[in-house]
Amino acid sequence: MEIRFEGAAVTYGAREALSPLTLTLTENRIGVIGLNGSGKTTFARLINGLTKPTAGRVIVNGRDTADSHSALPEVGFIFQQPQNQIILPIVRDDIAFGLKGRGFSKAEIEAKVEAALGRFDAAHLAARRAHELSGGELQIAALCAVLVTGPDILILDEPTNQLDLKNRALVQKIIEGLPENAIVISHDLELVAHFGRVLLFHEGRLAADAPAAEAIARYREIAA
Amino acid sequence: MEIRFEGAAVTYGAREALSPLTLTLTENRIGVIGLNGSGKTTFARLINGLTKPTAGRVIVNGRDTADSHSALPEVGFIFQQPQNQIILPIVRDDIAFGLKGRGFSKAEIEAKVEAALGRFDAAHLAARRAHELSGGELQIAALCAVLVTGPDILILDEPTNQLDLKNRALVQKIIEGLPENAIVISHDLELVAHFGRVLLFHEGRLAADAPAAEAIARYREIAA
Amino acid sequence: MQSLYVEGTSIMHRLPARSKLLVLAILGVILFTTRNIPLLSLGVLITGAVYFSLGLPFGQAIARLKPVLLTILVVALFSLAFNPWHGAVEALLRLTALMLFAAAVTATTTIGEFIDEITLLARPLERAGLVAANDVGLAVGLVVRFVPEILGRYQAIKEAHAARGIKLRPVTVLAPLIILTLRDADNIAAAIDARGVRRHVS
Amino acid sequence: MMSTRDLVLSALFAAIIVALGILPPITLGFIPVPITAQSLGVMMAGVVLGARRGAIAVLIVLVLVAIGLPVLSGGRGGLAAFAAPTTGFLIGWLFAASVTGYVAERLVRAEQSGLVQTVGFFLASAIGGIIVLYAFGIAYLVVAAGVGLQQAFVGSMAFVPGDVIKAFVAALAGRAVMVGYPLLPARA
Ligand SMILES: Nc1ncnc2c1ncn2[C@@H]1O[C@H](COP(=O)(O)OP(=O)(O)OP(=O)(O)O)[C@@H](O)[C@H]1O
Ligand SMILES: Nc1ncnc2c1ncn2[C@@H]1O[C@H](COP(=O)(O)OP(=O)(O)OP(=O)(O)O)[C@@H](O)[C@H]1O
Ligand SMILES: O=C(O)CCCC[C@@H]1SC[C@@H]2NC(=O)N[C@@H]21
Ligand SMILES: [Mg+2]
Ligand SMILES: [Mg+2]
Repeated sequence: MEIRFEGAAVTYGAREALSPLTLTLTENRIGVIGLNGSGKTTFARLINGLTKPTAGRVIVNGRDTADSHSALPEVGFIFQQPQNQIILPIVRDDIAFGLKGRGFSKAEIEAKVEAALGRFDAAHLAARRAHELSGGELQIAALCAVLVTGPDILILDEPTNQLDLKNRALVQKIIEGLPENAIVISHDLELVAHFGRVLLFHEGRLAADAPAAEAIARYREIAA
Repeated sequence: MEIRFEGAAVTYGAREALSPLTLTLTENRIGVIGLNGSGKTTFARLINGLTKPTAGRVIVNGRDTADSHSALPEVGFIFQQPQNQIILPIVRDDIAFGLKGRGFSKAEIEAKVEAALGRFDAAHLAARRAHELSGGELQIAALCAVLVTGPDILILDEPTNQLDLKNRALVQKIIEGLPENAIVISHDLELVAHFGRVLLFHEGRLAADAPAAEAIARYREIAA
Repeated sequence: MQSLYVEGTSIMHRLPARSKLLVLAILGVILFTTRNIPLLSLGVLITGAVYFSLGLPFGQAIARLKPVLLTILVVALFSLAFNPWHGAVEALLRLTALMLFAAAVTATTTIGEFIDEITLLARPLERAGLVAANDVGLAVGLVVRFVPEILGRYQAIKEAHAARGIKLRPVTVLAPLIILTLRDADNIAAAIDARGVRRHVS
Repeated sequence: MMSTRDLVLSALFAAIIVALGILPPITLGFIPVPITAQSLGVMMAGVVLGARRGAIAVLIVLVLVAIGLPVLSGGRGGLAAFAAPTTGFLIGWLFAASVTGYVAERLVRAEQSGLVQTVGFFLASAIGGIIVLYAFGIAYLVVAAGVGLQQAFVGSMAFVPGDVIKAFVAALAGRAVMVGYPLLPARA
């Protein structure tokens, strides 16, 4: 993967959510940290094209995100509130939904859904109602629904929210095992503590771009 | 305060959310920890009478919670999702709302609202729209709305969810400073790490009732 | 919807909500019982003067009225097509005056005040054993509070479609929207009970 | 007395009906009543909440209209809405939600197949949201607004295609909610 920010910025009315940013991301694991409202989610949305920059450009694998009307298919996104991301009521149907209209046969779709759930030993979730799942199960369902479409890059916005120690560990293990490129946004600093590259945002600006230990130390200073 | 569980249990259909529990709580600070779905929220809802035990009794300050149709006025509750707890759009109106119909004059209500906000140096929030508040501000607004009615016991269900380091520290400081009795449910173990008494739930049963260090150690074993 | 209130200190702002609602109701009756065009024109002039003196920037004041004005125009045009011309003029003036005053009332009354008035108005119904007056106020407050929330949720669901490359269709938007709303309702109901807002009722 | 949960359910569904008013009304030249997405919300209230809570949801919307809040499509509201050519339809919403809910409660059961449930919800929406609703709307146009019976009836037929689509959408949404959040068994 190659993500290039070329002076990309986002302003909402008079408020600058993200100041002009220039950087290139190629690492397989990237962490993003910062205070509430510092611009983390805005940054992530620029990468998959959900938000278009109001100045500058964002180039993902050679393509300008502004050229596409919708979000980029090669970037999967797990939202800060995964319950908002589930569209169909039953887990299996929801995972299959992203594959509809792409020329797959019914059998192919079923096989892909099964494979996606299988990656996380989660076949037992297939027939469950999405809204009854526990927090950890919900994260897994959301992950399957995104991974089944075969994205190159995965963005996870606070994936351990509301999870207990056990589910947290599970999600952490899953993230570590993903062959896909992953960008992880989190207030849960342990989750990114081993990453070679962590971006710290502060008031819409990049305040650190460094190995985890350094970025986290800087974050603690800011938060103090 | 004195909260007595006398063989209190909760079953939903065939599923036992809380197995018969007998214990007495009198400490000023009590922590509650455990895996997702272990029964923490169910336990808390028994205390303020939102959920009635399907067996046994829960006695709060000498009164059986089953004797009252609704929740107990002396127990305030900050929910896991505080945005759902704010009922009116403007913070000031929302705080005043809990006082309506209790025979206070308009001036008395205004004074009480101001005093509640004043406790947290949050007078500037009075005229703000609730849905525009940051996570930390939202917690404060929810706290004011509950404290204004003068509860004896305060229950906080995961109060540091989604908060950054700074807001987390703020909420922690606020909890520490509360003169009210407080029962704190949290996956964020640091929040209860100094409490003299921490309850650990596991699969609907009390798995530990001990000083924080011991209960947390036991929790880590269970989660491993 | 909640953005309709504008802070200010005009006479309308200082008037109690009750008087404003009362005038609005009386105005509605007068406007619909008269067919006198000069009188109706006077009504438009007065209500227009009230509305445009609230301290709202002119552009914004007009922008708020636009959708309603369009509907009124169409109603008048329809009336013109099938009735004598003065019927159309009457309809136009009548609806415009009412709209102007209603807009002035909503712009100067907070939701809290509305709820208090509604609760009071519902008292007789309560005495008749029909509803709890506080519930009426509470219901009104809940709607006003949650309309923006629902629109925000629609936005989130739309984005979830985009992020997964799925086409928006009414059912795939409405079903999750309703399910999430129902689930919130359970939490909100618990929060209301816990705060004792309906304690005196049950 | 109504449970807090039912009160909140009705209020939040009222909010959904109001939110549907964001879609602009389409006004036809030959009948002084607009096409609006809000009547879809009325059908869904009946299908999802049942007769009683569905009707209360609509009642809450009508209260909001009455106190002058701009909750009808195109930002309209106020007592004027109760003295307009559309008033019959507006009042009819109450009975539409109630009848839709009543029929849905009779026709649809949890153990039925998806197709049967969907058809049941469709029939409920069509009976409540079209037949009953139009009866109120047309009667008022004729009696109170002085529109000729034939003109009112023929004019109203312009709504039929849109309203059949709405009934279909309401049926699919109702079925999806039944699968994902079965509320009907818990009807109060
Ligand atoms: N659609 C929008 N309109 C206006 N302002 C917005 C919008 N989206 C975000 N903002 C503002 O932009 C800033 C950055 O928001 P962003 O969501 O990127 O923060 P964040 O770092 O993800 O915060 P958190 O940790 O709370 O999730 C905030 O001040 C926010 O209020
Ligand atoms: N209304 C209900 N109907 C059926 N089951 C329920 C209900 N409420 C809770 N449960 C079940 O009871 C068990 C305990 O739930 P509870 O909410 O108390 O867990 P918790 O410890 O608070 O979990 P978390 O950490 O995820 O908040 C869970 O298995 C849950 O699914
Ligand atoms: O907004 C209003 O003032 C009420 C409009 C009522 C419109 C009726 S509802 C049934 C029929 N189908 C439509 O699309 N419009 C009419
Ligand atoms: Mg964010
Ligand atoms: Mg819980």
